[in-house]
Amino acid sequence: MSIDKPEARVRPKKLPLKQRYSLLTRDLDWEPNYVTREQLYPHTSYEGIVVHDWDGWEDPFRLTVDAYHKYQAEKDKRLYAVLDGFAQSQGHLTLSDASYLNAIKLFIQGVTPLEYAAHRHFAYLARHLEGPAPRFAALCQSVDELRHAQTQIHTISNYNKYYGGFHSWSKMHDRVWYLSVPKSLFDDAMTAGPFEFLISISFSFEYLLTNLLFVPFMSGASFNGDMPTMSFGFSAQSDESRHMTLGLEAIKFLLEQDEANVPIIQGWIDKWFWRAYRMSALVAAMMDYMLPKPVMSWREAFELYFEEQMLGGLFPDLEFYGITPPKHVNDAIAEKDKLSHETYKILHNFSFAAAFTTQTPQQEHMAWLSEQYPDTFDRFYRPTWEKHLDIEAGGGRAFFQGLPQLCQVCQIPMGFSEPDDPATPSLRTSTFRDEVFHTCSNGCQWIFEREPEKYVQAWLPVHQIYQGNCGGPTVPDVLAWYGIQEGDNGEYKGSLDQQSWAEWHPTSTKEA
Amino acid sequence: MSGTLRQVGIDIQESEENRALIDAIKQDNPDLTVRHLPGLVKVQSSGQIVINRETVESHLGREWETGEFQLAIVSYAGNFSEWDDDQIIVKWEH
Amino acid sequence: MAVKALYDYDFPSADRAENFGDDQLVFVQWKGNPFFCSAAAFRAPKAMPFGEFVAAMVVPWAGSDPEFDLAAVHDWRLFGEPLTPADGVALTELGIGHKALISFSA
Amino acid sequence: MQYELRYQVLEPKRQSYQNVIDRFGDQPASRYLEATLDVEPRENFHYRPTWAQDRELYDARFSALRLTDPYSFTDPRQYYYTPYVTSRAAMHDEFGKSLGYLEDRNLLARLPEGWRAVLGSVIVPLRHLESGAQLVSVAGARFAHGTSIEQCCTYAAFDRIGNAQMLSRVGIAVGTGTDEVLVTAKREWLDAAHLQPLRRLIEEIMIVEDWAEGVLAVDHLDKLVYPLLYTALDEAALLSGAGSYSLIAQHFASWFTNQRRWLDALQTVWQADPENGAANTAHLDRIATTWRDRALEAVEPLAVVIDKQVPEAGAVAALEGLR
Repeated sequence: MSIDKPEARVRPKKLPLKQRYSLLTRDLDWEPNYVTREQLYPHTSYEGIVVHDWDGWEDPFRLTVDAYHKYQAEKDKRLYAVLDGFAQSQGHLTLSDASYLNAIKLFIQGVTPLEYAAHRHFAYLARHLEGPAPRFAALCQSVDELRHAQTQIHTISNYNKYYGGFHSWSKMHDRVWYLSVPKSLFDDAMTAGPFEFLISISFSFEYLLTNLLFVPFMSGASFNGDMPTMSFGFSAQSDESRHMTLGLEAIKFLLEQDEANVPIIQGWIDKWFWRAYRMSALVAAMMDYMLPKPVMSWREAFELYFEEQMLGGLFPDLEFYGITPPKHVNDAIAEKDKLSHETYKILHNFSFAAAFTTQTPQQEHMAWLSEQYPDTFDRFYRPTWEKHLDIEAGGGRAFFQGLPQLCQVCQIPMGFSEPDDPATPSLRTSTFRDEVFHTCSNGCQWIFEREPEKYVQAWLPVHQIYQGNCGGPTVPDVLAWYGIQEGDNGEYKGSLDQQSWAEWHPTSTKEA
Repeated sequence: MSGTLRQVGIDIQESEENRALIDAIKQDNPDLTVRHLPGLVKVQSSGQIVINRETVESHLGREWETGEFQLAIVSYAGNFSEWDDDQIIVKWEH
Repeated sequence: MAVKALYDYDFPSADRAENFGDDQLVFVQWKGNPFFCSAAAFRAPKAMPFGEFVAAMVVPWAGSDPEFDLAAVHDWRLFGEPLTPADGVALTELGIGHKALISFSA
Repeated sequence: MQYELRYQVLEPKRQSYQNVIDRFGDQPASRYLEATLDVEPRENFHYRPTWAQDRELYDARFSALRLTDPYSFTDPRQYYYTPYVTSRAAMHDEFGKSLGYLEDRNLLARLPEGWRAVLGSVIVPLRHLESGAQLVSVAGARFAHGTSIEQCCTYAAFDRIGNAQMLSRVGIAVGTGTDEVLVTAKREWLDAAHLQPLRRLIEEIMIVEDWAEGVLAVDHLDKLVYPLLYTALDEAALLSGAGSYSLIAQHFASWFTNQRRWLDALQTVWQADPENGAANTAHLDRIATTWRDRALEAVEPLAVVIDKQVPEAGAVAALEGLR
């Protein structure tokens, strides 16, 4: 083309957004013919999922790399301004109470490593999924998850300077008993094939339960004066809405591809709902017991974010594909009045071996709990807390003098009750290759029996201690191996954090 | 369940900037319920929620790209059935 | 259902009996007492007499509840079935094997 | 009152996380270090991967190149997420401005015929090469051992798709806002003789099991492609009335400079490793022997096409200088 008289400033035609996005993403892919598809994508066949047309994948966000960098840089600019301001003004002194930070300790030890794990394994999807569109969405999510891990590390870095329990989060995630709960969940997902990982994390975790897990956490942070955590949380959640979209698109795409996929996916939904729900027990305990100023009860959050939005909204949508609500969902519903109490009791019993502290709820807190849980709290849980208060009034503090029995699947101490009966512990046993395996619930037992070859491998912290693999035979040996430092563990009242807090707030009245 | 009027919802971070966005959503979705939680605003509606670029711009007093919605959103329940240069729609599909 | 994998997916149990040598794991539950969130786990010699097991392991654990009274302990059960313990008899001879769950009331 | 206390400096109980303190003593640490060191899990994995026999979820054996301590390597750019996206936001912003300038004046469509052909048949098809390189880098994001290394691979993977998108936008601009040039370029990527050695090479690199070997194989290719097309050709463009190409090429050249920083540093650390240094050096030599000549064979036909279209470009000679 040669132009004698150049027309200056011709506005070129503009491609429609959708077409332009497609050219910039999926059109980059090509059909290889110097190597085979099987050589290039060796991991997409063995799970039994059938995909006929990878191009059926839609990405409503249509985020290109330049837009990604622009928006994300802006988000981080805002976030780090909050972090810097908070640190410079010694903002930690304006928290509701130092005991609030126990929730954040649990967060960096238990959740931040999951963000990191998600980062690594979405990179696996970005390598191994065959379709260019889901690969790109997975790549974006991989980078986002790295962001989440890092912004959390940076947010909490400031608290780490002044309070215990934050300092060795990474090592602790690999070693400490209660952290094997989240770790084993992600290990389970990552060791599965790419499609199961996609359904477990993108759908069951990110779409089904993320709201329940994160939004109340962040509102709690806001309510207790923790602006940095609220800021990183909401900032991360803005990425999360893209991830939720990936999860929803993933499930619809796979269900639309082939009818043979439906029962496989139903099985994964059944498994992963329960797996993720069980882990959310830690969040339930945090919401109801660890926030000095509670913002919303577990029960209320469960009803709002899970029953109303997911069971009421999402599942009727999935019914179209022949998908039914998760197999053990009624057990979860039946537990909503019990979960937080039973879980916090576990943490309270065992915080001598944890990198956070616990305390028995005081009367005012119990009044709130009985208001939130009129059917269960006074009848089943208050008497035990009263007993603890009596012991403490006499100068004692009762911990569990030993180690607990753990669930083979979720790895939480077996402290849950039968769905319909708070007075009876829920204990299930299965036998596989002449060995007994204990599980805490119908859901965990079902998961075990579905894939016993997988769960027999579990690194159960209690059993590992007894095998001599955790630093030595005594509690101090194990705590040293965990990386727990003086003042990290035990009872909050009288702890180093509480002493520092009192010293930094000399006129504030001390809670008994 | 056959109802097309199931609830959809969007959680938006509470901030000066987002106030105009929320006002725009209110204007375009008359049935909207708005709930304030610490740090965030939860909007819910039966059937669907529509966000129009033009309405947001009129409340914001400047140009606004629908992509910027990603800076505001915390979470949602529903499905992005439409997200183009002019409009975002959240609703259930089936 | 076997685990779907790219190879024959078969691994030994992490807690198989042989990993504990002459010992084994035993779980003990105090029924009806919510003061303890869960059953306790112990590592005990297979040949340990039941009475010694109770005295050396169960009592120090259960005793952290001020209401514990050894004399009141009754209704021993093994996996929910009635168990008639005899202080001098080894755990395994009572049928209490690796990872057995026993319970009592008090 | 706590009021006064807020104006008093509280003595921190520790300056950083314990793992950082263990390495450098109790002193304030950079955000890069806190966000990078020892983040990857090390032990007590619960289950074995269903997709890899005899491997743990994180395992040094995913590559033959190993470090005694993975954190003996740190990124000289000190990129954690925020500086990374901030730097790339600026890069894409500048690229967008350059491209916008060219688009507004329709300058790419009005390049001399030969240069237009070079763009359409050599430069724009490389968006597929970048896409392939992305697949290779992202394997490192998953399988590299140690956060400091995988983090670099992660950003490199994202950069690659960014580069592919920049090239695609160039293609759209050359096609005056249409997809015509992209369509032709893709057809050539699939069929044209001068691109087949390159496509064969990247496809074969994409299936290399050892993630590090894959990344290095791409690097042997990059070390020819980038200096040739975005530096040597840039100069030729300036001298032969194709300044518009120079405006584009500069962004790719500066990206390559940035990419070299971590990759060169990593190779130095691999070779210097106290335990694995000798074995690493032998592996690096073998990798170079395997892939360098093939890279040259794959790039030569591009240089020939360039010289045919723009005889004054001197691409073949420039490539000769790069061997």
